[in-house]
Amino acid sequence: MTVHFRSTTLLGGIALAASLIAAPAIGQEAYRIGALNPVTGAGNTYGSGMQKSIIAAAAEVNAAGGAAGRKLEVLAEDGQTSAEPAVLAAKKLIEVNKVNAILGTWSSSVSLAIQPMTLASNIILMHTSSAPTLFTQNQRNLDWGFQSGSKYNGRAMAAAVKKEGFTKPAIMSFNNDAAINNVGFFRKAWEAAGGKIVAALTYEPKRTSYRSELQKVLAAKPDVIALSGYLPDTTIILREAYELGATAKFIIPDWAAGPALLKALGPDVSQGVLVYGTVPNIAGAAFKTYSAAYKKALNTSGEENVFGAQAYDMVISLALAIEKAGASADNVAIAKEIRAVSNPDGEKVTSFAEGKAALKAGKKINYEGASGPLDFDEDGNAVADFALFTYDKGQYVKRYLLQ
Amino acid sequence: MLPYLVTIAIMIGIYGLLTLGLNLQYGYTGLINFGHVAFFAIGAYTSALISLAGYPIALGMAAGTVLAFLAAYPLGLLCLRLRADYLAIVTLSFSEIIRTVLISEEWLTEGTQGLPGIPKPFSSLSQGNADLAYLALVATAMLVAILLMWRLSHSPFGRLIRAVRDDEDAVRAVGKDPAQLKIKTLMLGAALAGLAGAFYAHYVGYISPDQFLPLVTFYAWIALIMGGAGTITGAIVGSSLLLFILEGSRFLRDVVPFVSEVQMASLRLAVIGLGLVLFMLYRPQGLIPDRSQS
Amino acid sequence: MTLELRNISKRLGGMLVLDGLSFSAGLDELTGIIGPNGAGKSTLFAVISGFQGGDTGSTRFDGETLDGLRPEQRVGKGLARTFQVPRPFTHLTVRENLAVGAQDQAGEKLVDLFVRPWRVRAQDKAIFERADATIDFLGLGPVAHKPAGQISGGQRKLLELGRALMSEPRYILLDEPFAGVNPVLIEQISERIVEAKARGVGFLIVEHDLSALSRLVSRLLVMDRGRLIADGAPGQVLDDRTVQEAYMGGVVS
Amino acid sequence: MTEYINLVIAGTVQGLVIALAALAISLSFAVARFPNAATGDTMTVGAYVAVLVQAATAGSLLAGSIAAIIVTTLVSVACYFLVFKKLERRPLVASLIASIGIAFFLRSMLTFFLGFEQHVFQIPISRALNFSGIRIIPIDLWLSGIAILVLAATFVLLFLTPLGRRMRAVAADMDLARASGIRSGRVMIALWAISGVLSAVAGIMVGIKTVVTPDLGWDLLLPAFAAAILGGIGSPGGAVLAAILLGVAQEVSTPFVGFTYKIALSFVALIAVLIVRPAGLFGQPERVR
Repeated sequence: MTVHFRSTTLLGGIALAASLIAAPAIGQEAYRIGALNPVTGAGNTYGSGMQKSIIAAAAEVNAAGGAAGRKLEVLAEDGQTSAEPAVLAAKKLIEVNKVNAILGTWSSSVSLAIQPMTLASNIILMHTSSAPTLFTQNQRNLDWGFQSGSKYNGRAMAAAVKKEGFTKPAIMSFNNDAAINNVGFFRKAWEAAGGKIVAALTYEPKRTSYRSELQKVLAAKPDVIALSGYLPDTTIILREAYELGATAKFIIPDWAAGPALLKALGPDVSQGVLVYGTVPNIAGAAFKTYSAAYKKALNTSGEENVFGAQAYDMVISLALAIEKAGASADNVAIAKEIRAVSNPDGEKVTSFAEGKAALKAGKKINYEGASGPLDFDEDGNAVADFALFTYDKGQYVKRYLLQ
Repeated sequence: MLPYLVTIAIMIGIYGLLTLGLNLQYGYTGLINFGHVAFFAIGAYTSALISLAGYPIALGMAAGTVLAFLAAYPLGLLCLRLRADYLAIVTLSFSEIIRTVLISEEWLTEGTQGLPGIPKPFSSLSQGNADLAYLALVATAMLVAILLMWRLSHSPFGRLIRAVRDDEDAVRAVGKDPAQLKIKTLMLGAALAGLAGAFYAHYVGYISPDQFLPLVTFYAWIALIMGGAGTITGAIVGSSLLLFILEGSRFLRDVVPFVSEVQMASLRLAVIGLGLVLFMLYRPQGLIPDRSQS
Repeated sequence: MTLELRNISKRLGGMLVLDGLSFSAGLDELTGIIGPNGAGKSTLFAVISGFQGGDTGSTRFDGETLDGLRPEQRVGKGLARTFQVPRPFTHLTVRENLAVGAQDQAGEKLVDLFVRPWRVRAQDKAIFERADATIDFLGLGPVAHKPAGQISGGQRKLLELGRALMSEPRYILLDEPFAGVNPVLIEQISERIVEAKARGVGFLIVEHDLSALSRLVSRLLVMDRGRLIADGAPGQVLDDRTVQEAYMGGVVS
Repeated sequence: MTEYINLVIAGTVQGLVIALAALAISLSFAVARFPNAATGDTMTVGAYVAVLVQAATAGSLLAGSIAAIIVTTLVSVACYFLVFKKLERRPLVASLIASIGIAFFLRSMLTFFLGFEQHVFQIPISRALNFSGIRIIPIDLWLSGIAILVLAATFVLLFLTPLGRRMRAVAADMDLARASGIRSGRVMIALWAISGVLSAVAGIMVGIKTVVTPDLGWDLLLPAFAAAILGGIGSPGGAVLAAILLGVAQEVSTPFVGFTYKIALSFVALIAVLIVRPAGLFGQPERVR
């Protein structure tokens, strides 16, 4: 069977190089990956980067001779961060392109909508969504969450708030599933430790001002506000809080922060805003490979896209699992190996080639990914390390790791 | 390929039902309803909630249709008092109110979290066959809707609808109440939208408030305008064309590699936008013209 | 058996268009109304037929009050009207136009349409038979299957009359049935009115064509500036000095 | 008490921002006789041009604004010549649908060339003036000042100049205006140009208050429509007043209805008012035949 790269994968030099290597492939049937990412819609900040990371990682795997001799073929689609187009796109990927796995669905609504389809077709789904139901419906372990779910976000937030010595936190949350769950788990963790939340509020996006929302929360005189939202609303809220003279600090997730926030707010307003997020293993080899590929494809730093690193890791862990399961393994058998190649008590590996060699040598491996150590919990959700960052004099600086 | 086409066909059927409903309201009666998605949402949520509570799917679908039918009544009362252009905005507002309710009333709708795991009919069949059976069901519903529309338009009721569209005051002068007629067509159109919503919920399997943005209403309008208002076939041709534009771009991108995914999304919207303008300018009657209006 | 108006007033844009108008007309008679332009004749029709509410006064039809009834409800009581400028349903054929005029159609009700289709079919057949009879009666045979938007002005006048007749009214308010109609057709319309009257339908007719009108009606009312200034047999009224002054002073039509 | 005063201030500022958009919509409503759904995306175009030109000219907001006004005026007039003029004699829904098409098209062009990333105006951010708890944000003062200035200029134009008189004549009755020698073509161009200018200013104000994204104007369309209709068609003053009333009502209602339902409040208010007054708060009822 001839393996060909689809035109979409030709974007970017890496892919081109990879296709040259891929051309003389022999023997095994290609393993087809659907990259279903939020290229447009609310997730557009990350979608393109995720897609290109997937393509780059697949090229890396193919350059190392494929997974168990199988070339990876990537078919890219735009899920539009919306359930209905995503369902149609997934249908196309599954039925027309006959993909074996769908990688990189971002929002919970998209993952929830396509999960029944992937489960019914025995297709592996790797996502960055946090809805709890995603994990409860995952009886056959075909689905893997690469973004530390709301539970971990909430705990990390609580740990940071405690460590910073705050005693009167308030909550502000964007009205969607992910954001509400994040602050919900924060509240749970905080209250379990005997703390008290002084005010909580869910706001609607797309307002021209959040002044009355802020007024309500500030009236409770919090010393810190746990704000769970996205970049545009976070920008406006932080600016207005500053203008209103709020003294409370803010703690926000990293997907609503980054250089774009700094650029929008400037050094004065951003000063002291706390950011929590999973730490990619920046010093690690996997991150360096990912970062270089990301830079090449998008001309910006891979550090700006937490989901890019996760998408990259999806491909590598999937490929390692295929490698371990063998060329003739079906998806259920492959999925079973995901945990085996990623979780502790194996030799630490940081790239596909390294892992492949170790597996060939008959060793147990533990893939340490670009996005984190990639240790999956009992639900199939990757547990990452969190760190606290802050803006200081116009610089984004890492403060310390969170436990 | 076939299962994908089946999915597309199902979506065409769902949008077709939605558009047929709008056709009855606008194409036949001239009501400018820009809140169609409200009834779609009511149908979807009602059916989903009832079947998630363990009742039969058929009961859910029937309830969704009936509730959408009834929900149109108060809106219908408003229609009678308002100018056409006001009505457009009021109905649009109505659909946003409904969406806000879906977001806020978490005890019922689970809010922004949405409703996952909505049961699919024919789950005992294999996935491919279940989809085929579903398509047959949607097609049957479509056929029934078409027959119903045909019966309506070729009846004294249809005659009266056309009379109302020509001259409301003259209708009143012969002792008929145009208001009652408008309410009825609004309710019937809403019922079709509700049924479409029910089909949608059970097919997609997951619904949340942000699937019921005004964009859905606009899609129905686009299908209606492109297909041709006032004709039964127009609604189906229009919704097929709509899906063709929305889905075709996926395949187009395989052929045009230099356009990025982001740009493709923009182009999709551009094609729809430009298409609407050009249709209005050069072919306002749509692809399938309504012969009685020429 | 009268149409009775008591103290009807109506102000439009600061102008008192109807000024305490009162009269009563027999339901089995032909009554004409004349008056210069702006006398308030069309407004009077609009008030009687319910298209506009009067500011004061009341209207009784065969002893029953019409006040508060919507136009369509008044038709149900047996009071039909036509429009000064004919308003046919232009996309419907002449035959269909007439069919719309028939009252209490089962086929216009959704439940009956689907639950009792046979009844709808039988009734619609009867309605079209009546429509065809009306077409014969009015001599509209040659255009029966044409869309009403394509027939001549005179034919539209006939169609208006026919559509009103289809509702089987006891009384019809005719607004300028002869305006813009050729003499032959005027004669024809007059004959039809007389024949309809013979079948028991009364008419209140607003008309500018005094000669045609005075040959037709048994009683003539004259309006000027929202008031009634004369009332009586046509010959007698037209000789009245106040009437002549009103016409001379106003715009002569 | 302070709480409510602050809410009123917040609502007034939001209302003023929407007021310009509502005024632009109300004007075209009155003269061109259809609700122009492209107004929102014209605003977005204005905001983008301004923010990009500002970035290119080392922070000159004035240069950005002028460029934005020129571009949106051209866009607006072009829409009239290429589309709406040709649909003048057709049912209003034709123009309405076409305006939705234009809205989609404008937005798709923005995202095609500029992507979806947010842009931000370079405006110094300063602390609010605090009058014993009543807080006034300086930038809000500026924005309000500009909004009032633009509104005043529009009113002067409409009610004190010959052009305004002609516009109002055309709005009242196009055929009558034509019959009395008013060149309605020129009036229409003026209308669309004014609507373009207003859109640009509205877009820039929203952009300064928030962030510039492709959905900026589209998201404001419905509130602006609500204000325009609530105010009554052909009543520009009514549109402005209604926008501010809605803004204030929305914010003051939050202690009672919460932060989600406050958004639906303006729609509920709209429907409630129309039930009582089908022509809007300040609109003239249409004469019935």
